[in-house]
Amino acid sequence: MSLEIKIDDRTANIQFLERDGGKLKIDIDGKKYNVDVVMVKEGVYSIIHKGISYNVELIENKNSKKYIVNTLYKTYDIEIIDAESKYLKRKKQDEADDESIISSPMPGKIVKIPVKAGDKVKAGDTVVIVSAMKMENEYKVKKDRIIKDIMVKVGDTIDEDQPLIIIE
Amino acid sequence: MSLEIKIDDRTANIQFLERDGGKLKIDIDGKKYNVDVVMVKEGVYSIIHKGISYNVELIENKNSKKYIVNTLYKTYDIEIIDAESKYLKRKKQDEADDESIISSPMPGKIVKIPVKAGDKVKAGDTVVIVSAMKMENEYKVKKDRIIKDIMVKVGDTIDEDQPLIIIE
Amino acid sequence: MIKKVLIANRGEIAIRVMRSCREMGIKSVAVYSEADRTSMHVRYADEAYFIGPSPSNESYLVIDKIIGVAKKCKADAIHPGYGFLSENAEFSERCKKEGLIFIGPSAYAINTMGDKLTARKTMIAAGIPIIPGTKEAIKDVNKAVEVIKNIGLPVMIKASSGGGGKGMRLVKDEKEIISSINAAKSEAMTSFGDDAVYIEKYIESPHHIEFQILADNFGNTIHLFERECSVQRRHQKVVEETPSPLMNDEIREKMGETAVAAAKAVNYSGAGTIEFIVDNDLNYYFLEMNTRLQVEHPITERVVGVDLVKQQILIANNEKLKLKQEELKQSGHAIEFRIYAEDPDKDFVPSPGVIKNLTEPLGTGVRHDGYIYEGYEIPMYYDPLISKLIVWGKNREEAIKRLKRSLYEYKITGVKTTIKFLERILDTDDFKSGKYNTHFIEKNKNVLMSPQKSKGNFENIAIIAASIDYITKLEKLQPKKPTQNLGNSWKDFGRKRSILRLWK
Amino acid sequence: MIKKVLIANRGEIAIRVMRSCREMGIKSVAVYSEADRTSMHVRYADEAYFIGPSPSNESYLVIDKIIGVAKKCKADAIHPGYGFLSENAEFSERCKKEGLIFIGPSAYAINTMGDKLTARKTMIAAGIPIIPGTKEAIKDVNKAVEVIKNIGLPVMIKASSGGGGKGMRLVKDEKEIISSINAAKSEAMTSFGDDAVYIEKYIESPHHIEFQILADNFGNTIHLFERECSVQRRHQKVVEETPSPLMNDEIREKMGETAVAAAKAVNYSGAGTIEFIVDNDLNYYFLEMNTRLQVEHPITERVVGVDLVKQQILIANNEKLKLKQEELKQSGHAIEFRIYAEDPDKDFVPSPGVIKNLTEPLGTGVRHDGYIYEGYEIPMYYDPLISKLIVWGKNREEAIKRLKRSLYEYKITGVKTTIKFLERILDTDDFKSGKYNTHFIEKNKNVLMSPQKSKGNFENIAIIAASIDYITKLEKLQPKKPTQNLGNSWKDFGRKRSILRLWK
Repeated sequence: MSLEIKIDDRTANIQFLERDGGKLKIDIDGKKYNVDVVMVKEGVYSIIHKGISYNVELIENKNSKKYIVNTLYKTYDIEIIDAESKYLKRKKQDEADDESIISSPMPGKIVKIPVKAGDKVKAGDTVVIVSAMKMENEYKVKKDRIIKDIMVKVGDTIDEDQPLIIIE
Repeated sequence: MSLEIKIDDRTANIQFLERDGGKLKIDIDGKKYNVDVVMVKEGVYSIIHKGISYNVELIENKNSKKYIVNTLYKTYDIEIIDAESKYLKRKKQDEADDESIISSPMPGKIVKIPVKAGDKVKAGDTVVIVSAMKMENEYKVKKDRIIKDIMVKVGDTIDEDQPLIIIE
Repeated sequence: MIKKVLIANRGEIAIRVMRSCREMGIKSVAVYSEADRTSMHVRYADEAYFIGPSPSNESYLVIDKIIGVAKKCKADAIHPGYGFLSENAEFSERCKKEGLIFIGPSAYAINTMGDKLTARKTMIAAGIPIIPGTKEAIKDVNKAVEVIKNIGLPVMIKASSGGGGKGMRLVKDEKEIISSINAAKSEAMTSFGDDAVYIEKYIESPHHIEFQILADNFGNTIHLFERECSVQRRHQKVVEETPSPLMNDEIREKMGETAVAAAKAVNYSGAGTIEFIVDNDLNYYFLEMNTRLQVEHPITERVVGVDLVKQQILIANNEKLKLKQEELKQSGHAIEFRIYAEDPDKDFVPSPGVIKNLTEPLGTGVRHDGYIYEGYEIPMYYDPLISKLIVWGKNREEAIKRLKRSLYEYKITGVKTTIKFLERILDTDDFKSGKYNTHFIEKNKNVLMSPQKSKGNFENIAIIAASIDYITKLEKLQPKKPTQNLGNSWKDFGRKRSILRLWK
Repeated sequence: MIKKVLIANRGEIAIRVMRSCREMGIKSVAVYSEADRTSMHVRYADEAYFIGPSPSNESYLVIDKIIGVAKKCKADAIHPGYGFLSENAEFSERCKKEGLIFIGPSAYAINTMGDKLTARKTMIAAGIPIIPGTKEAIKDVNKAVEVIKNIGLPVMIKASSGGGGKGMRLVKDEKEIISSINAAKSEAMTSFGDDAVYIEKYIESPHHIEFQILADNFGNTIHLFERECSVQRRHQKVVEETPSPLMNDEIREKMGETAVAAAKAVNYSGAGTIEFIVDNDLNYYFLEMNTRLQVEHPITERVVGVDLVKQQILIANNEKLKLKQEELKQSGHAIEFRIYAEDPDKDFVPSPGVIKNLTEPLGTGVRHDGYIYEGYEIPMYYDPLISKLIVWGKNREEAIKRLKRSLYEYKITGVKTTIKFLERILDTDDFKSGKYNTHFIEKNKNVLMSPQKSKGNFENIAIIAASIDYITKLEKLQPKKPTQNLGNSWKDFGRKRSILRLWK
């Protein structure tokens, strides 16, 4: 069994060679690992490799093929790449050429929308201001654009990644 | 909507009168309760009743209609009684008249089985000794019985409620 | 005696106060906004009442609502915690009018200390040292030169309408005075349309050191020594410790006496904090007074051995202070780290969310004051402070090592936190040697802000964990081997003696 | 300096030791049995090695396996914790032979103190008071009368082959001596087929008080004051506190000196404990020495401010003690409660199982040394100790109130625990007043063992929680309203701002 994994900017090839209970032989980009893996609770793994005890905590992202992975020193963004995700990725990229969606990476409240549908905005212009945890975050456009649609109104409570403004 | 609930030795009749979000009006044995209920995490409820803040933690037993419920002062055994459980209860009682199963309420290891199939044992005789957490527990028969079958052997690791010995 | 206290706050401080109430046999009453129904302070309290929508100006800041609940539930007193209504003179006054005990100072003390200019005047009158300078605009340049010579160089020329570093000039040399004033004036005019500038002594290596005060209603005022709070990011304290590595016994005693005098100058009652700016030569100047419990009060509690919240309640109950200045002493060393739900790799953007896994630091010398729990969602409406990690050591060195150990143990998934950032503070030479001032974070920015380097095998270990999780879930979705159990549910966990068998 | 320590233990004590190692910059190595793969000590350690099947006599007690791992991973030293191999002279000797540092005393000290008769003789030789009596069988009744008169009444006549109270006679009156000896002899003959009896001074109101000792390899021996351990159930300590409510400064100093002398009598090195029996008149007698770290060591750490594990490691590293007897003092009051996974309502039957929800006590003055986590399964193979709750207060009264508060916030579901039983101890007059001895639990049995009464509405609140949980799950199983979300998953929780909507 093999997998392709995107970790930050690197893409790694994983091959599962042997399995015996929690003891695994795995090949990562040609390097072989003999590890003892156990899920101690939901989302928390204990991994022993060459006697070293590692703790790894992971959170599945909305898309079940994306993970945020915490290790002792660093947090990684990991994506499992299989045929389906390759297809979706291509599809999404095609769409991105036609229209863009402005959204907030965290839940919050709409404080201000200084534009309206049909407006022509310049690169760097703020199109929406979202407040979260006592801080206000301004979302700007990177290029000259036209506001196609505004999906929210001032005062709305929004989820993370919820489409706020569609630009052309 | 109404329910019958067995709590320790008491059987209570529950009626759900009104529902508005987490705010409920419930009738328990004729007494009305206006409560604000929220599940703060799996198995943990916060209940506010007349301003008093209660914390209740519960664990579903194997049978999904049985609960162990922890409140501040006491732990309760609760069973939800519906048509299905009433039927099962009757059926189990019928079977219990024919044969009995000796089992341990906690996981452990079989230390000794001082009887064999076919033995006639007297009330109070020990039929199996199970060790768990450095302690040995002797399981005895309450009446004069005949050992019908022994399902385990010395040294076996057992689960809770696993049938160990069948008696007649 | 006070029998029931309403805590007009949320988060860790609400629980902190409730803990002391519980130890005193006092009932605690929580109030909560819509976003806080599942918050720990609601679960911890004896009673809990809803006070409105999530934004604090519709709930925690609405005096009428708080007073209404207090009267309805027959509370004797209100503890405001810190933030929210804690330094609101109107609230203090209103409580008094309604026959409720406000656990804090009088409106007079809050007002006097709350207004910078009034505070400055009151302190001058009481003989408390303040940062030398003129608060009035300079009109006559020659007179300015004279003032500056009196204050002593270096000084800072600041625009009266100023901000953001515009219209500011640092003067180190006598020869530069006139040219600097003119330059500042001209820049101030351009920037703010107003050329008024004033003079303030420039503190080259400023330390932020504060003294904890307790005062009863009978004129007894004591201090519980200092807290060093110079590690600040955007004027927000990040680390606090006591004793201050800068201090010696002589200056400690002197500053303590000054702090007591400052509190007495406003007839202070309750727990309060006198903040000083201290330079490397141990010259100190009154900065402001916080007329409430501080976030960082636990380090004082640990080193002096006094429960400050209990003292607040006893004072509010009109009891005389039993603590005597001469009996108090500092024992060992305590450091507090504030843990925020912020992403240090992304300019500290707040990171609200659901806590998935939580492992709190424990063991000898560790106190952890938090309010989150596994499954709790940190709401987006309030301060992103998750918890305060307070460690004690026999000396500063042991405290630092213990802090490092505690941060190692402290694991949170689901939100980003400042834990990694704090670990990097502990690795700087400036912090380890105790030789730091308020420029610390700016000075060490490169080290503190650099993203963590991956060490050894961690990247591949992360890959292993994610791929195994993925494959395990994939196999669960394909019920081709229905008897094969992947051990994910509680029950299966138990059956398998906690060893997860990924494959047969 | 020691760079890597193997901890030959599990549970809370393994983590306790690793914490100090981490603070000292020493790598820690865990060993684990089959049942312990998911145990916290394996996760906490820098390295972890498997040593065999779950039963401890096939893993944690197998000297060869432990030594094998230590050599393989190149550990410098082994810390045995308490229990398991901690008082095994052979293990201490074996480490020495293999060139490994055993963090504990020499085989000589362990052997001498481990054998009751040898210990007794050694202590007599060193002038340490022991419980007066004869360990030899009485042959001549007249001589026995003489011996008893020497010891002083009351005495206990005990069968040499005895046990379980058979062949025992308490003698309070001189006139009863001969008849009691004869009665005891006759009963001993009937019960054990051996009429040999011996005499021991009867301590009417016995207190179990122990002194903490630290000794280096250079003859420096100090004590860190006492621990009161009289609250025992079946000779198992349940509660420990320091200072002892029974003690005064004079007797404390005297006993401390005796404890130091006792340790010196066996050339002791490392941390150890001298246990005494003390009567109400403060007469004290050597009982035994524990040649290892005690379960209850944290209360001493808290009140004296010394990390005992660090001291153990420094001593093992052949360093001189830096602590001076005259500089040590007790500050405040600390109490430890041991929390077991046992069901106090069912005669303390062990209760292994999976921890479902866990809320640990935190806040000022609270230390919690445990090893469990949500999702962890407590295995059935080992001691059911879950954790130790250690609280500190400025005085005994504050410590007791803080303990009560801590027990209130300590919540575990999934296993039965002794928390409720411990709460009842705090409610007894004997404990509150500090006037208790080793008969405490027996004396207060009725109160301590009575099942908790339900108060107020709790029963109906429990009913409400269970019925709502049941109905919510029922509705989830019936997909008639597919758009209706019951908010059980993490994501939905977030969406709904943490408010569970049970029905529309």
